[in-house]
Amino acid sequence: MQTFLISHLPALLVALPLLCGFLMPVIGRAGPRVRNGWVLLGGALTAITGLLLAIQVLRFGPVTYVFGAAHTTQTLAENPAAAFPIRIMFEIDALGALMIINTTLATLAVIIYSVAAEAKQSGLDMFYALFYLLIAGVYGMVATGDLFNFFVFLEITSLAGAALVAYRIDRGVAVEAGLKYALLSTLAALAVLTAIGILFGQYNALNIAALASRLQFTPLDKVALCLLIVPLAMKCGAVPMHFWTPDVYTTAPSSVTAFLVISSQASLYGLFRVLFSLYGAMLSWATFGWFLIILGVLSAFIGVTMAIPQKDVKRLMAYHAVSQTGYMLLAVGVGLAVLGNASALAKFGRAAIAGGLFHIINYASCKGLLFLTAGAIFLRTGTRNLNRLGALGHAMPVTMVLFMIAALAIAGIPPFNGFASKLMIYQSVFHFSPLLAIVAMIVSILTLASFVKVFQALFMGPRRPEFANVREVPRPMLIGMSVLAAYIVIAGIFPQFFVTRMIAPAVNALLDRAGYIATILGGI
Amino acid sequence: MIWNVFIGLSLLIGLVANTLGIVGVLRFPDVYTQLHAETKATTFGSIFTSLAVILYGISKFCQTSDGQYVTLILHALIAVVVLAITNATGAHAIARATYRRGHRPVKAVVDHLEGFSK
Amino acid sequence: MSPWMFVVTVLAGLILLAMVRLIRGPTSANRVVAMDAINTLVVAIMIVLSVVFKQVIFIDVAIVYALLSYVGVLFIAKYLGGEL
Amino acid sequence: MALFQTLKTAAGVWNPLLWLIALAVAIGIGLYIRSRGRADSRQGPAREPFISGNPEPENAGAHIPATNLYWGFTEALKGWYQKLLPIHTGVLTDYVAWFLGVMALTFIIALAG
Amino acid sequence: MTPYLFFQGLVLAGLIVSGILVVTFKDLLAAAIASGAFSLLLALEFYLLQAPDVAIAEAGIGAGLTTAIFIIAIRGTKRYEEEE
Amino acid sequence: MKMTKIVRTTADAFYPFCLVFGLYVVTHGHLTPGGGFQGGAVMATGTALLIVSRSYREITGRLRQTMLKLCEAFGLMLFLLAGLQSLANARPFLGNWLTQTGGFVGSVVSYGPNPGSLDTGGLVPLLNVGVGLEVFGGLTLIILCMLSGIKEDRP
Amino acid sequence: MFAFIVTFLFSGGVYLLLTAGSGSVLGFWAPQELWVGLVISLAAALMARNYFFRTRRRPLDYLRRWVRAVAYVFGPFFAELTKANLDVAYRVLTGHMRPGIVRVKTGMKTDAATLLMANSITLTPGTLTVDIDEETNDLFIHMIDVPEGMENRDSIEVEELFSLFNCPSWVRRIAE
Amino acid sequence: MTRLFLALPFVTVVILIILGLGAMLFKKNLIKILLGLSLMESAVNLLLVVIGYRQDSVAPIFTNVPSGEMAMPTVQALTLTSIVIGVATSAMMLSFAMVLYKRYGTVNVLEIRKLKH
Amino acid sequence: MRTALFCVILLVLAGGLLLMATDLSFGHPLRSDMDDYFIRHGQYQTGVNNIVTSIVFDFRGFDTLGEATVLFTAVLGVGLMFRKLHSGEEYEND
Repeated sequence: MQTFLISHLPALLVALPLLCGFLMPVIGRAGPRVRNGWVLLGGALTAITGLLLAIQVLRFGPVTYVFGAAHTTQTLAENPAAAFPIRIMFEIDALGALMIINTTLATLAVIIYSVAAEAKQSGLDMFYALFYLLIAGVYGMVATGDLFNFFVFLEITSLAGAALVAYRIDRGVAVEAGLKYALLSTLAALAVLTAIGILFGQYNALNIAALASRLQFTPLDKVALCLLIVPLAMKCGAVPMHFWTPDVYTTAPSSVTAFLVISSQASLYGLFRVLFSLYGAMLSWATFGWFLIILGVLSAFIGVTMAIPQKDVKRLMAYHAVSQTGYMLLAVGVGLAVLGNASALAKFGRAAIAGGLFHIINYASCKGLLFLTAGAIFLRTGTRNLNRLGALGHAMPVTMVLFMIAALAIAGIPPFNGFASKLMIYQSVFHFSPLLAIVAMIVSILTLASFVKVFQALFMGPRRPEFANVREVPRPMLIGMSVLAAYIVIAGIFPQFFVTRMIAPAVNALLDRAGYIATILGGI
Repeated sequence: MIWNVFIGLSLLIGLVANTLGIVGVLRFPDVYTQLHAETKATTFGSIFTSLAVILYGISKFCQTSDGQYVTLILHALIAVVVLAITNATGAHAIARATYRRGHRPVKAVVDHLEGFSK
Repeated sequence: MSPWMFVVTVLAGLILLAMVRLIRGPTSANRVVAMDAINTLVVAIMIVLSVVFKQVIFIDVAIVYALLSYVGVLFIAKYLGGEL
Repeated sequence: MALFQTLKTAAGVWNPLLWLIALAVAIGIGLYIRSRGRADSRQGPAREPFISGNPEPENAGAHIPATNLYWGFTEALKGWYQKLLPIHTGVLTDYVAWFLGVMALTFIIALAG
Repeated sequence: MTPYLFFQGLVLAGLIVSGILVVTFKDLLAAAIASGAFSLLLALEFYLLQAPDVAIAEAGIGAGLTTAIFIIAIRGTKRYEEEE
Repeated sequence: MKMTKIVRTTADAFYPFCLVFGLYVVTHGHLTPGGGFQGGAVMATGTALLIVSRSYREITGRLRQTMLKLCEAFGLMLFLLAGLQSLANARPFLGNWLTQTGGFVGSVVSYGPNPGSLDTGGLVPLLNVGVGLEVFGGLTLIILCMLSGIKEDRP
Repeated sequence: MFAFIVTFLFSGGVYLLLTAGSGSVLGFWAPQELWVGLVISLAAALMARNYFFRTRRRPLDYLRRWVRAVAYVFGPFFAELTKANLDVAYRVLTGHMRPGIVRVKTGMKTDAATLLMANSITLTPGTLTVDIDEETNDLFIHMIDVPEGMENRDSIEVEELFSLFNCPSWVRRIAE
Repeated sequence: MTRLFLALPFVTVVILIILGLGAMLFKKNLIKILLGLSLMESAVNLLLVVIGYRQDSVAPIFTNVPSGEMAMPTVQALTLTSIVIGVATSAMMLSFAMVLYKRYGTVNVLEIRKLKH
Repeated sequence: MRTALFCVILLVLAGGLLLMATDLSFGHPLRSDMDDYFIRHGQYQTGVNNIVTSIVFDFRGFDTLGEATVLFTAVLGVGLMFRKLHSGEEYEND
């Protein structure tokens, strides 16, 4: 039984959330208690599956899973020399495991949080069903090894995300944001589909590894590359295309916003996958490395400067999300730019990528916690306007502490996890180009400055009469937030543990294109 | 051979009727008269081109007695029946909608529907 | 060129002619008429083409086509009549 | 113990535990210095805040709105913000146009380079 | 040039024309009608390309239901695209 | 508002035809062009005919959204559970554990053109039915919901 | 219950038409097609029974009417359709027309008869059904060429529209 | 001439994609933008099917098929998926537009901008 | 100015995409090993005559599950849009 379950974990990873989501409209008719129980049960099962799978990958190496084949031979042509996968495969290497852990963490926190936070709203069974579909979509995106399947999961993620963003239909602002998100996502997905068509027409394969092994880098492949990376960069909110991010993150319910961060990071994962695993050796590294670096620096700087004058707390945080995505793009771009230079790669490139990947999971937890605290405040006070808020520290001390932890972590203050990853990024980027490192540090300082402003506006000051009956939020919400806070503190105090166990294998997996191909083409 | 003559004849009739129908759609002045041309002529033409296919199926079935030609005949028949009914009803729906929208027939000599309103 | 193919080509030419009405049609109702005509012609083309391709199963497409475009026409008519 | 290892970055090391210990020591020293002070130093009129001779405002009035907090900063960078804010129009077409523009630029970069 | 290619050229020309109509019509209802005609021709094109499955799907979903959904949406909003 | 008697009667007459034809397309998905999506779309068109020929109030009295939701969820669960069932039959997720077994839908097919037989394909007809139900319920629900959106402001 | 059976029979008939030629049982059908057809017809009948059939009639009568309908479609109706096309050809080539909308008293009693009548009128020479009076089942038809003198009358009888055969009586015998 | 007709499918695809993009860039009405989007979706579907066509081939269905080379089936399967996804996205965005019209009273994108800066 | 910029963008995109017309040839796919495998073995392996269906539901059945999920998502989204709000259910969005 155990081996049975273990060997089918990749399938269950997507099937379980889908099962929860499909049954939700039916179970929702049985009453809110049953529904909440089902939501929590599904969340727990999903999280356990994800963690088990990630641990298995990190301990025993990459996992592949072929959907629908009776024997592995059925996945290949009869000629072993020209073997190629014809079915959909999941290929989860250490990078995928990192993303799965990231998603699992957010799933746990957000599910527990949302059961209490969204309790009084209408259409909740549809809300939770969409939530589970969103989770399944993100899991599928990070686990799949098939390009078209990636497109399908991208669509699931964007559609479910857009529907959840538009959840608060009473004023129309949320619907506006949802429409913008859905339209841009559809456009992006269409571009990805065109790229898939072009690649398929030339190489007649859909598996990423098979495509990578056949790639010739003709002019048409360059077009396909552009059609793949620009939409994915847009979906993760890189700067000249970041406009949807603040709109969407502001208006969505806070638990959804915390998970949308994860879904945009899944796009980031896809971007890295395309650049490193699919194209890898074919690229002119400097060009595309600098492409990422410029996107990253622009994101970091413009994001943070746009954040400072904001007066809506979630919008401010959303601009910070853009800014922090810039760090990851910057760090991985530095790694990509020195990919052909072995000594530079060993000296600082690898560390830069490690910093970028470590920042993914750190940033997801910090930003998720920030959005969750903003949601808690919004739940109690009914406003997000910083000018009207204030003096909540008296009534909501736990929320204040959690907010402080997250804000300090994302600003890169020791001993929280944001400092560890940012330190790695600064030092390795400094070797590449000191100017970039200085920009990164300025951005960090400005981040701290704006969070000081938020902290002051939210929690400081004498008691105010309009918030006289504000209380601490219900316990499930606090528990959900504490999950993320616990990770922030632990990863801040023991960063090396995470780096050696999770990040270093992920970096190896990202850089080892031949290994990625051999996992599928050579191993069978 | 005799089958081929019939098939050719049906195709010819179908083509002529379709062409007349489309020319009518282009030439006639208002919606109602265009609908006359469209409904009658193109339906008639399509029925005859399909009749050619049915005749072809029958001739082939007589030669080979293969089951697939039965399918060909019956499915073509069903398609034609569906087409005829939907075309007639669709034309009615369009005409009624046009009238309700306020477009009156051009140069009408009589209009009994004028005062009749719902 | 077989007679079937000739018929099909002429019908395609007629579709382009009907498109003239689609472009010019002063009111939406005229355009619906043109769309209906195109629809009928396409069904005829599909039925004939299944002989050209010698594939019996293709006729199913024509049936679906005749059936489903009707719904579109009805919706447009209902909207035009101000009843939707 | 893998848990307590030092984080090696590209050019240096970082050990949060050492940092925490140092922090604790610093706090201890601070507390010690504080305990050495005189307990009665803030008696009398020195307790009153001095706001240019104005009387101290009431509780609610003491709250500084968030917009005013970095007024100086935004004022100094006025030129930058005047360029930056109009770009964020909120119009859907502009979002699409930026996306397609970046894509066109990337086409040129990729096909030329 | 085979008759097949010529015929296909006609259908593709129809596609392009109806595509242009979809974009240029100011009256949204007319644009939706043109979009329906576009779907019809696209289904014919799929049929020609030996993809009957796709042709059925396009005929059913594209020509029938998408037109219906667009009509409902136009009814739910407004019909004319205002001048800039 | 409802359309004329002529349209209504045609719609009533076509409704069972649409259902039968849709189900034909669904069940013959593995033999002829078509399959779950196309058949589901044809069936949904049948209900769309009913919807367009009648007034919104009358149609909501007859077509229950709950039933359509159940239909949709049932189709999806059929798909998912058929996939999970293959785990129990020592195949990976969505493995075709019924084909070529000689049983229920497992007749053996050899290579080459043939007239086709309904009892082949293994899991495929089952999945076709699941997807057909799902698409039927889903598309009908979409149209119904959107109609409810435009009827709200008009008593 | 009766409606259910009629719908079931209709669905089964359509299914059998669709799948004819698949095997050799009973001449044209494969055995499994029959089983599946049974299930499908049951399902379709279950869903459509309230729509397809609303009047009560004897089964044998029903069969006779279907035979008559087929005869009508291939006989009188087809002849009228041919004539209609000659008419349309004439109009298209000459452009001669004298349009108008007139009221036609049909006197049909059932919905099916009205439908059949309306479709016959639409597909026969020079006439097109525009609207219908829901109570009396009177049709308003658009005539492309109103005969002299007709515009002065209040309404006309349906028999005046058909010259070759007496279609209305056929329709009455089929569907009333 | 033959070369032109052979290139025509791809040229059509590109023209349709550009038309759709043009509608999204130059038009201000939301419904029109969505029409352009569905136009693009159709164009991409056409691209996929065109890629998989083989000259003088038959449909990839063995039931009652004449002998001959078959068109490539994978792209057709992908196109099926993409068509259903297209209708799903269109339906959702159109209902967004309807709700938006109800709240804002307009579908002009220049006026749907409560979220800015 | 704006219009000219948009036209340039569209032209560049069109130029890039028009490479398809020269590099891919209509009617003669560059490679087809995977599809040849499906055509040769699909019928036997799955027992399905329609190769497209065999790919949709067997070889790439997981995609189909995803696609059904997309439709389900859209239905839920449309349902969320037109749901009835509880009385007094309001969120401030300022």
